[in-house]
Amino acid sequence: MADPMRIRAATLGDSTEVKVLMSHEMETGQRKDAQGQTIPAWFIQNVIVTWNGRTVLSAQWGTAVSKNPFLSFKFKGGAKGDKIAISWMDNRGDKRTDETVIA
Amino acid sequence: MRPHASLGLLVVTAIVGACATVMDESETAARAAAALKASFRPAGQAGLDRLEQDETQRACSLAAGKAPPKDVAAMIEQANLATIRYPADGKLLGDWKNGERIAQEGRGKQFSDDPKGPVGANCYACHELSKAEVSFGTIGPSLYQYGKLRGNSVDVQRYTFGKIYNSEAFAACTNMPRFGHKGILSEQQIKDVAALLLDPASPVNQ
Amino acid sequence: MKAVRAVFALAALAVAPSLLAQGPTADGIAKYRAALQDGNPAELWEGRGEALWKQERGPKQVSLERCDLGLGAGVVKGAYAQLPRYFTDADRVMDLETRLVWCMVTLQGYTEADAKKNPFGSGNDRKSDLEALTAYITSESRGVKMNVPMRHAKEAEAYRVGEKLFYFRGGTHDFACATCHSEEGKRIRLQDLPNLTTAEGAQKAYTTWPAYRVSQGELRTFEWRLYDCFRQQRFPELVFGSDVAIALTMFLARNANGAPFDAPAIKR
Amino acid sequence: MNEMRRRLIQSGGGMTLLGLLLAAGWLKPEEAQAQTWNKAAFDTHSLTDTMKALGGGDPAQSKDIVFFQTPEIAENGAVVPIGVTSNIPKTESIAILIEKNPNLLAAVFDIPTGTETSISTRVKMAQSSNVYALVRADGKYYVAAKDIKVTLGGCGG
Repeated sequence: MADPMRIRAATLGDSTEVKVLMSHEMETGQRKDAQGQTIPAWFIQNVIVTWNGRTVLSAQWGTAVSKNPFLSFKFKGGAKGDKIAISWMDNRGDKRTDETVIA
Repeated sequence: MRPHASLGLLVVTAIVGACATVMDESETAARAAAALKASFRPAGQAGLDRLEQDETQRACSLAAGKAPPKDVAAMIEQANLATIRYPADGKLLGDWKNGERIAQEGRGKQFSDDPKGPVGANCYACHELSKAEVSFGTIGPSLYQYGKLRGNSVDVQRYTFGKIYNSEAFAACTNMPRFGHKGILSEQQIKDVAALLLDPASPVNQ
Repeated sequence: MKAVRAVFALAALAVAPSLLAQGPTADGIAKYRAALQDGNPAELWEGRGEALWKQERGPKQVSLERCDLGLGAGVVKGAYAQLPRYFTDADRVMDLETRLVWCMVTLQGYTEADAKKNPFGSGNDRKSDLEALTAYITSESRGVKMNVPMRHAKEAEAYRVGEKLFYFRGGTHDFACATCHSEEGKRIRLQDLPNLTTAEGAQKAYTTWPAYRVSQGELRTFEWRLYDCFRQQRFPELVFGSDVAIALTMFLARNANGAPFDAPAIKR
Repeated sequence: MNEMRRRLIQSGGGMTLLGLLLAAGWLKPEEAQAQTWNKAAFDTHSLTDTMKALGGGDPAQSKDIVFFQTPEIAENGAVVPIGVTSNIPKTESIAILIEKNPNLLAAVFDIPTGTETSISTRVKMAQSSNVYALVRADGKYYVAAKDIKVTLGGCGG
């Protein structure tokens, strides 16, 4: 089970800034272990960010996104106390959803 | 090795003797030695013998980051100069291209390194050499245009080979490893690094 | 021999000044480091560590919340800024990691071997609880001024031994801590090296560990920093929580006194 | 997946419908995601192939795509911060491509109306390379490039 994400969401004027850190190996599939065996690719493929249930960003990722991914963006209309939910799913089908409220 | 054997004693009297708190100092040293013994375990190719200091290491540790007294420095240099073995074939320069690879290679002798894997000199960790490599350190002086500035005479070649072989022969308590004396690099590797520094075709001299 | 000496003298004079040491490369790296500050994955460790601290675990199924880190049972805030220190119950100077092991043994009932079996994690399959706990506890000293005590004789002794060890040369390469860390403004490759013999250098270095190492994708503690320095010094393996680790930590932490603690950080 | 869901997703084509379905609570986010990973594009190994797979065969160079918080030199290729802002009206998506990576495509961000057309993330770079930001706006494609140098780290770790 992956560790919880760390999500920050804060309003700045009329826009809300969302910053998230995710705990994930983001293994490229190009590396070899000590025995010379290729370590299989294991990475987040999809990310969806919703604000009170409405999608404000969706992303498709490849193996080149860094380990323990970071993502930041802004959207308009958010207000203090609104719910931000972020979900990811990786190529093994593991998934995780975490929520926060806008500060 | 006679010069080395007497070196330790001389240094102890020269440095420790000058301290006001001799008892305190020697007690601290004893505790530090005990701590070292109890705090490491052998791993990979690095055994506990690596904590056993030779006289040069002991003398330079006592100097505690400062230049050792002149007479001590002279003894250290003399003892180390005697260890340098110049190539039997008289050829002091090898292939600068191999030298560049050795200069870039940071692996070797760490407990995490494959004992059969490459052993480099990691020159770029501390020195600027070729202009093409912008990721270089500054613990040692820039060696860019090393040969261009000094020429390529036999004397320069001998000094260069010797400096790589045993740097303590020329500057007591230098930060630079003794690549030949401590068996880090082979004779051929030292020749190759010397060529990187001195070969007119080497990128170092462009 | 004379010729060799003469050449050496000449060589010393002819050292070319380094032009690339400053300028665009250094600027670029500074920008890179600045860009990393916004979003430090160390937070992921802090979160896990806080949960571990509060979780009832071990054979005795109790949390670590009654662990005394030096400021009284359960006090986390500011504790790291006053470590290492002498603990009467253990009759020993301890750094944070050693103290955590102590609490895991005495409070939670783990064996010492179990408590320290994975000090430095790697990847998802071998996450280190000690690193996570250290991330959490150190984060609770962010902004607190370093104030490592030297009241007890054993604290003073640890400091002196640490200083001695700092200058200890050994191994195949004759390296000591001092080889890389006793001059101003030096680098290995492009990595700036703090001069740990000055208060300013020790402060800058010590207050920015633990750190998330982007090169490894892992959070690393100060014990790891020492462990890996010795590896690169070509020494044998430093034992976790050993006297050398604690004495050197004491020497550096104490030298950092007066500066606000500012970690977990993010580094190359 | 049930037939109803399959038809809904196929008929709608893309994120707009998915967004609606998510908003309506019809699909949970993690269920919707599996449908939208562009394997063909992520598997490409050349710039032209990647652009083509993303639908942007021959994008126009644009000065309205700006990199921010993106260094010229990365001290470590494992983590290279990349920020991209598109000032092109009706920007719908931003993709990040790294020319000299084994697989060029790093990420695609679909940006619904109401979200600022600016994202910041971190990518791995195998070596020094051009990094491209490919923007789709009002169905058309635009591109901007930035050269990023990746240096060696310290003494091995």
